[in-house]
Amino acid sequence: MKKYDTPLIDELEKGPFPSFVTEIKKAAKKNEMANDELGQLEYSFKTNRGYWKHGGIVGVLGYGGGIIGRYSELPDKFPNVEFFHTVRINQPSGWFYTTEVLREIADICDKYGSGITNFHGSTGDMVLLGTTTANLEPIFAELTSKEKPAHLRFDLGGSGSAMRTPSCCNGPARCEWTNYDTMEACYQITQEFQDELHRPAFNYKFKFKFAGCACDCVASMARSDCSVVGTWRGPILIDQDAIKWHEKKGVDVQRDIVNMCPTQCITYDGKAMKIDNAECIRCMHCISKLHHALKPSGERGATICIGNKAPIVIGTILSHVIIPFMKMEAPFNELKELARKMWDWWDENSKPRERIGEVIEFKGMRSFLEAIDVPPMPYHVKEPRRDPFWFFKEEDIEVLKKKEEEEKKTGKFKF
Amino acid sequence: MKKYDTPLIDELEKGPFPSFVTEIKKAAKKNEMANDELGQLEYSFKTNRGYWKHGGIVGVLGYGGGIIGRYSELPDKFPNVEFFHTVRINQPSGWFYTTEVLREIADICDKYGSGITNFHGSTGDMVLLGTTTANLEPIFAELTSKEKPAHLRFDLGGSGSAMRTPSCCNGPARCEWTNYDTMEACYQITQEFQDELHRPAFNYKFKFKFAGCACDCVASMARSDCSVVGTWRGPILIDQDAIKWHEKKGVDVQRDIVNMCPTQCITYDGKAMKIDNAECIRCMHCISKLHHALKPSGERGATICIGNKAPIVIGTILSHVIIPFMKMEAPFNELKELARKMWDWWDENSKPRERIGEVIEFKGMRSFLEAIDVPPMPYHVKEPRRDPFWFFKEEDIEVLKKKEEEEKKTGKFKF
Amino acid sequence: MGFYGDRKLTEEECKKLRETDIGPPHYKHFLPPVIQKNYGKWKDHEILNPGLMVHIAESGDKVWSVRVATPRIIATDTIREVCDIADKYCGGHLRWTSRNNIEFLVSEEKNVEPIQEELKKRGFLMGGIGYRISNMVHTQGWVHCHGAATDASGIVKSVMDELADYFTTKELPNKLRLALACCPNMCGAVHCSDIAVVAIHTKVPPVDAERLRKVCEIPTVIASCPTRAISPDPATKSVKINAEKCMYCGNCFTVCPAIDIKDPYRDGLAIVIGGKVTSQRTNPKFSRLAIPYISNEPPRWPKVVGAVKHIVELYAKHARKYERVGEWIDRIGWEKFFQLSGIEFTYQCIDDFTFMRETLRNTPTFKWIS
Amino acid sequence: MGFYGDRKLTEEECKKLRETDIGPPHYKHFLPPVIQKNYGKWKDHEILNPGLMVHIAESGDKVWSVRVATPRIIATDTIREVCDIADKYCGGHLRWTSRNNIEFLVSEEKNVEPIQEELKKRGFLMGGIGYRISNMVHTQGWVHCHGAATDASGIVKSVMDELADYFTTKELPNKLRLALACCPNMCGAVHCSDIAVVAIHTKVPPVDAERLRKVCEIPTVIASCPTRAISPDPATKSVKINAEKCMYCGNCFTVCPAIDIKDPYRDGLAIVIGGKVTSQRTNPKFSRLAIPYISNEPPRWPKVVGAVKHIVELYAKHARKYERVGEWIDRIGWEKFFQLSGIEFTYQCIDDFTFMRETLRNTPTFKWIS
Ligand code: SRM
Ligand code: SRM
Ligand code: SRM
Ligand code: SRM
Ligand code: SF4
Ligand code: SF4
Ligand code: SF4
Ligand code: SF4
Ligand code: SF4
Ligand code: SF4
Ligand code: SF4
Ligand code: SF4
Repeated sequence: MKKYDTPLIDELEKGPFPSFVTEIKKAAKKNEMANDELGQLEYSFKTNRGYWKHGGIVGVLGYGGGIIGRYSELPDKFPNVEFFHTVRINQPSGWFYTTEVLREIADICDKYGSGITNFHGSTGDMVLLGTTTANLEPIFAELTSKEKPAHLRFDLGGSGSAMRTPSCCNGPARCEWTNYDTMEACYQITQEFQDELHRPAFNYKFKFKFAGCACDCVASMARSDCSVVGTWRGPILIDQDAIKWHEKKGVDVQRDIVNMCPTQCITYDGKAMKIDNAECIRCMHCISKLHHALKPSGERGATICIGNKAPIVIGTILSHVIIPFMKMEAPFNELKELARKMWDWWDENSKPRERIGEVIEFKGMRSFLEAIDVPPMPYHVKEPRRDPFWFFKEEDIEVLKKKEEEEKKTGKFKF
Repeated sequence: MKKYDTPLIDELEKGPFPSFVTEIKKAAKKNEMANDELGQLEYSFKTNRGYWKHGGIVGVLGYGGGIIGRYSELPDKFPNVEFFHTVRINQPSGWFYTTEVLREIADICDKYGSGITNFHGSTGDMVLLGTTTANLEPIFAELTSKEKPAHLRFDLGGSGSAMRTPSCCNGPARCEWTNYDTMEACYQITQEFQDELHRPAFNYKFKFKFAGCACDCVASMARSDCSVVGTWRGPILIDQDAIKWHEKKGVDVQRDIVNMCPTQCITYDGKAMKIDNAECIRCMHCISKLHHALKPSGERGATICIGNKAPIVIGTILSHVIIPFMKMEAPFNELKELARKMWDWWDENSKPRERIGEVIEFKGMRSFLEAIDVPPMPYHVKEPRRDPFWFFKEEDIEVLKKKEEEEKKTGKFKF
Repeated sequence: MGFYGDRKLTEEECKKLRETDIGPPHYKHFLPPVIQKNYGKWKDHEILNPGLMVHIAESGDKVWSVRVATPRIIATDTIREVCDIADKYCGGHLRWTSRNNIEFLVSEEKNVEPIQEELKKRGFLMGGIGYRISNMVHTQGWVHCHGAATDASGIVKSVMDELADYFTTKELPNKLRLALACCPNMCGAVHCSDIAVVAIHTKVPPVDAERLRKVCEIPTVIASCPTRAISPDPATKSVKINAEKCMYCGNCFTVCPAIDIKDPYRDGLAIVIGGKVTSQRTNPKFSRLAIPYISNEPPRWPKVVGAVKHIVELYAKHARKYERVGEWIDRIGWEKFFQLSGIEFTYQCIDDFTFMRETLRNTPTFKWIS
Repeated sequence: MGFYGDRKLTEEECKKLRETDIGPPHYKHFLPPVIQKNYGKWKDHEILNPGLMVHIAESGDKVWSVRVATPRIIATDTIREVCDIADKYCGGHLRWTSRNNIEFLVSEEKNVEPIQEELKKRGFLMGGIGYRISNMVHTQGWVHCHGAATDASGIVKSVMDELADYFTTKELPNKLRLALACCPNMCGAVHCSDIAVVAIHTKVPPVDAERLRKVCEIPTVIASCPTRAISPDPATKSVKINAEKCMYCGNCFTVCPAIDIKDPYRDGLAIVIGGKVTSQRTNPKFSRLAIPYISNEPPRWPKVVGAVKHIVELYAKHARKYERVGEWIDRIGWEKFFQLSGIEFTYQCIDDFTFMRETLRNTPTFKWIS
């Protein structure tokens, strides 16, 4: 096997933080692809440029996604990465594994790929970095093989204009604050929409992320078209002794908690803490900083926010509150139904490469809300509009005028 | 003279607040125009519609503005308002008058007009509501007559795509908080740019408003393309006894002053108030609520903000900070020079009916700042840009790369 | 009688006497002596009553200002009446404020009581100073403007009658600024007022094709539309308007009289709230939409008046000292405001134009109101 | 060895064995017994050291999580190594976090110390839990993406080496989230991170007209440009790009390989700061531009590293407890930040695109810094 000398990237084996170069070298010891990847990478470092071509469409039978085609611009120099596709494998909810399945994945990667992986891709998938077109089918067969026990059978993740691999925070598996079963919701949505996931039929990508509370440990508000964020409807229960415990540990309750509450709804007289729950916006600050001393209570569920996307090309959009409160109980029919309605509307109203958040901006919130049967609510806005320009449907004015006639009769205005 | 019966608008003579209907009737007693105005107004109330035509271009010799042409849509019904133009008369700084000049204006209005006035128009002018085309020249001659003593001679205000009549708060004439001479600045800018005021040569209107401090009693930030707002550079002087005096009068210093300071830079221990002046943003809250107890000190001048406009058609724009601090000393050459530079840039870069604030949005702040020789400063933004898309000029990158070479030599980074 | 008495100038005289570009007279001519003397040297002011304040100079001199409301539209005889009063008590000195009130400038303490007496006797309304409601900034309306979707002075009169106590006596947490505009051009301060009324058109304007061909430039008309709703109509050699896209701003009408935006049945009024101009405490704020449509109901617009009063009273009851309307609502949250006020939240309140991205709610943190 | 050992499946076998749309296995298969038992019934957690936390269930049961950093790109042998460790101490149970760290899930207290010993011995870096810096979210870079304006993993390694103490030991006022994207597509969390590096192109991309005619659809290419910089070029029957309007976003390149956005000399890096995702205390915040350009300097990008470190240290020194970077800067004001940091304020920092109106300063109230 060709031996590249790699003075530049060798620099990246120094230092305390684990080195990806060391990892690629590990793989390169026994894998030609990994070895040429190493060579091309050194060449990129030397020339200050990447050398990968546009992804051509490659994939496995019956799927339109899950594979990102990659080809080297320098096949003569680095023949073993002429084809260097990535395989996206849909991770299990919360990225929990047993060593058994990890070894299975590792073996498949070695057998058919470069021996280099991404644990995990930013969307959440396990990513096998680098394989040939010829090996795609075998990889897929081994991943999904009917002969294997259920827990060893994996499927591909999403790519292209499809539903993308959903992901979730570890929620109920290892967190006291979750307001719904993020893990199960992520699993069921993934299963329900296998077709949308594997066969790109949308105008652009659509991502789900499930977070159990406003901490948003899976960055759902900033990285998914549909951000499902856990919340509750009920008072925060207070364990006054536990607060003392935190004070002993050095927490300055007044400065660090009371003063930092966004709605100033906490009071603390040094003896007892009080919370005006009607004013609380459930931001999680006090709860997380005084862990185990404060606990949400009452009805649990999630706020559904829609429309986030990365900045390109008209600037970042964060997800907008659409459903203030949805009970999130398996089998999550309400959410599934919402998804279908959203997608129908999106489909009808978008051009290729338009994310749903963009389309909501182009078409206006009303068109979207009407399509999903949601009435306008103050929850939908931080503040009402600022300009004197807005639309009326013919019937709107008639309704308003009828209302006014009623008022004339009753003598009381309904604003 | 025809007697209209006006049951509807008569309703507006009832009630405690002074009535414009009563005013119009007063004039109507002896003026045919006013009488027909009354009639047409009643008709508007009855039919729920206005009956004025688009302003045709009328004016006085040598001017392109100052008159708003008005014609009734119903000349047969209301012959005396077939022509009903408004004459905008440039008010004196701060709207200070002597009874002598007011009587002079009133007489002219009676003689040639409807006897109805607007004191004042929203831009600041004295407005004579209603006259004929034929009377425009005589009105102008009497207003400006060379035979009259200086203090009785008035000129027209602005209209159309011109510099509009500047206005100012009463500042030094009757306010302890002004940071520069708003009255004199308003006067001199008006005099300096008489040509720009009377002969529309811009692509759209341009308004100046002068406020002596951040209270902004003339709504400059929200109602002028060039908002000149007084400010200072120096500590706020504190008279501790005066603060006690306010406390006696019932001011809760902690709650109403300290807690409401936007930067939380005030402390009060019940004995002495302290202000961390480096953190003060000069919002005027504490100073105005504790009048005479607190006083700005040090260098005085103004912050120049540019670009405000009404919402139509792309939404309201408030003025943006352009010159953080300008010494405002007569004859205000710095401001005059700035105005000329701004207008040149605006002229070159705009289409008809584009306000300067819109053009800054279309062309970008850099183009504007470079044209007026102002370097970029953090003062210009509430926060830096959010998206990864921005422009570089060829030379920018070269400059940055040179800087980096320097750094290599010195071994110190200059970020 | 004025300089030329009631003699009308002849054309020749006009040519001879007129002079252009003289600008306004210098304000110094009009300042009372006490102000001339203490110009720029004021030390303090005291609000003695809602219609009276005194400014004290470093020299110890004082000037008293007595403020009275006006309807802004005033007859020449009323100007003469206030002049008589100013002559009697103010050495002929008075001024107008930026909100169209008159301020009588009294230099001698002995005149302070008498002038207030006389103003009361003559039926002038004193007030507007301090933390209360001052005069309502407004526009031309049916009295004089071509685009007016309502009458301005009529609504202002109706609203101010109802709120007169807040002008003459009642206190509020802070100043409360009212404004009205008779069309979306918004000639005034509506877009940054505590509570404002803006008249709106709500119907796609019909196009008089024949007239349009004659009096308007088609490219200009097309360019005038912010939402690109206007396109050439080959059929009529004029333009057509896409009803889906038109939001009735009236800008096409402004540039072309052949497009008729005015509609007696559909024109109406919206209530926008929470704006401010001053930079005290918080940045200037825009007025935001509370009620998208109320029918035009001359002569006294009862529902508009009721809506404004309702919000004023909520503010008086709930705001903290020195909070402006917008500061109060921003603190409690708009969802709370709609709950407190019982005002129906409509689709129109959700921005779908310039500020959409900024005004939609992009955080799961909000207060429960249902 | 895996299910099929090293035997490669034949085409026939593949057809026979493969099954589509099975989705991922159910997570229950992978949860350690203690989590299965206490699923959804957790009561509390304690952070015992920067690399170790324990979660306590209502039942009293506990699970310890030992967190180690990874470079995200890992070789299969490394996967096997962590598996060996998990088998030895965790009954074969482990997980990855949303920031690409590994968490060993220990159910038996007796294993807590030994696993940390062994991890240290094997040279794993434990940490990232609590109020400090965790792993840096990043993207593909030169390792695998076609559009990359820099290498992702290389910069991340260089930055994290410099900041390793903040991962393993040092405390900060709150979590500090770092991210990197190798082009403006921003595959990751750059747009809402405390401190992030984004690779940018800075040159108008040259068009290979001949190739474009062959491989790209001209209308799609034209439509792809957010600033309408692209227009048809009749001369070449291809397209031309208006240099005035192009801001190098690379979107045209994404839809058409004949447009070459990559430029070794001009591609560079920008530092954006003050973003956050969580809705704690304040709404999610966007990262905002601090430094618009730093040259690409493999293998260790010293200036990028220096810039990030400089800002981390300012934050550590000046922020209040629990303030995130953006909360701190928004409190003191951006003008103060630029003063404190000595970072040069450039034209590029002034938005001239989507958020211009929202981000310009429209109040005369600000702090003096000069
Ligand atoms: C692999 C991954 C980055 C990584 O290193 O982890 C990735 C890689 C690519 N992304 Fe991404 N994106 C990845 C997560 C993201 C995320 C983050 C997320 O999902 O949480 C975003 C921002 C969130 C969002 O979706 O807005 C993201 C926003 C984009 C965009 C901009 C899309 C937009 O509408 O703004 C593009 C451009 C495009 O789609 O043409 C893009 C395009 C691409 C392409 C396909 C570019 C291309 O055409 O070749 C990259 C393929 C690289 C390769 O060689 O595999 N990628 N991409 C991530 C997917 C792995 C996985 O499946 O887990
Ligand atoms: C393991 C993980 C979830 C997962 O399923 O993988 C997780 C786990 C926890 N997070 Fe998180 N967060 C995780 C990613 C996040 C993210 C997402 C991200 O970084 O991309 C965020 C949003 C960050 C942002 O706003 O930009 C996040 C914002 C928080 C916060 C809010 C911090 C704040 O005040 O701004 C808390 C509360 C706290 O720490 O006080 C929190 C608290 C926690 C707690 C204490 C919750 C609990 O009781 O178990 C967990 C351990 C604390 C820790 O790591 O310090 N977690 N947490 C993620 C670990 C990533 C890592 O390897 O470091
Ligand atoms: C008279 C006055 C309203 C009043 O009752 O006081 C007025 C009246 C008109 N305004 Fe205005 N504007 C008046 C102050 C304003 C203000 C307030 C201010 O200046 O402080 C504004 C908002 C601030 C601004 O300039 O942005 C204002 C924004 C407009 C606009 C929108 C301009 C824009 O760029 O947004 C128009 C539409 C136009 O220019 O075509 C407009 C157009 C008009 C026209 C000329 C409409 C027309 O084409 O006929 C009105 C003539 C009415 C008439 O019959 O005289 N008027 N106009 C004010 C001028 C009197 C004076 O000179 O003192
Ligand atoms: C006379 C006038 C200036 C003029 O040249 O005409 C004026 C005069 C004074 N203003 Fe003003 N303001 C005047 C219009 C304004 C405006 C403009 C407007 O309303 O369109 C504003 C901005 C309003 C807004 O933000 O929307 C204004 C915001 C203030 C403030 C800030 C109030 C606040 O805390 O938000 C103060 C300070 C205070 O009152 O505490 C102030 C304070 C004052 C003081 C006390 C200044 C002084 O020491 O003389 C003056 C008398 C107080 C009063 O009226 O209560 N003045 N003041 C204007 C009277 C209008 C009227 O007839 O009511
Ligand atoms: S998002 Fe909430 S529930 Fe999920 S892991 Fe983070 S803190 Fe726990
Ligand atoms: S959750 Fe947030 S809003 Fe609610 S009380 Fe705690 S800190 Fe305040
Ligand atoms: S703006 Fe300032 S200086 Fe001018 S009148 Fe108002 S308070 Fe006085
Ligand atoms: S002027 Fe404003 S910012 Fe300055 S101390 Fe007073 S209240 Fe605070
Ligand atoms: S607001 Fe509209 S209708 Fe009223 S005066 Fe101004 S332009 Fe005319
Ligand atoms: S009213 Fe406004 S939106 Fe409607 S067509 Fe005319 S310009 Fe366009
Ligand atoms: S950020 Fe750009 S270059 Fe990097 S992986 Fe994503 S698309 Fe590729
Ligand atoms: S790089 Fe972006 S801005 Fe430049 S031409 Fe291509 S798409 Fe347009």
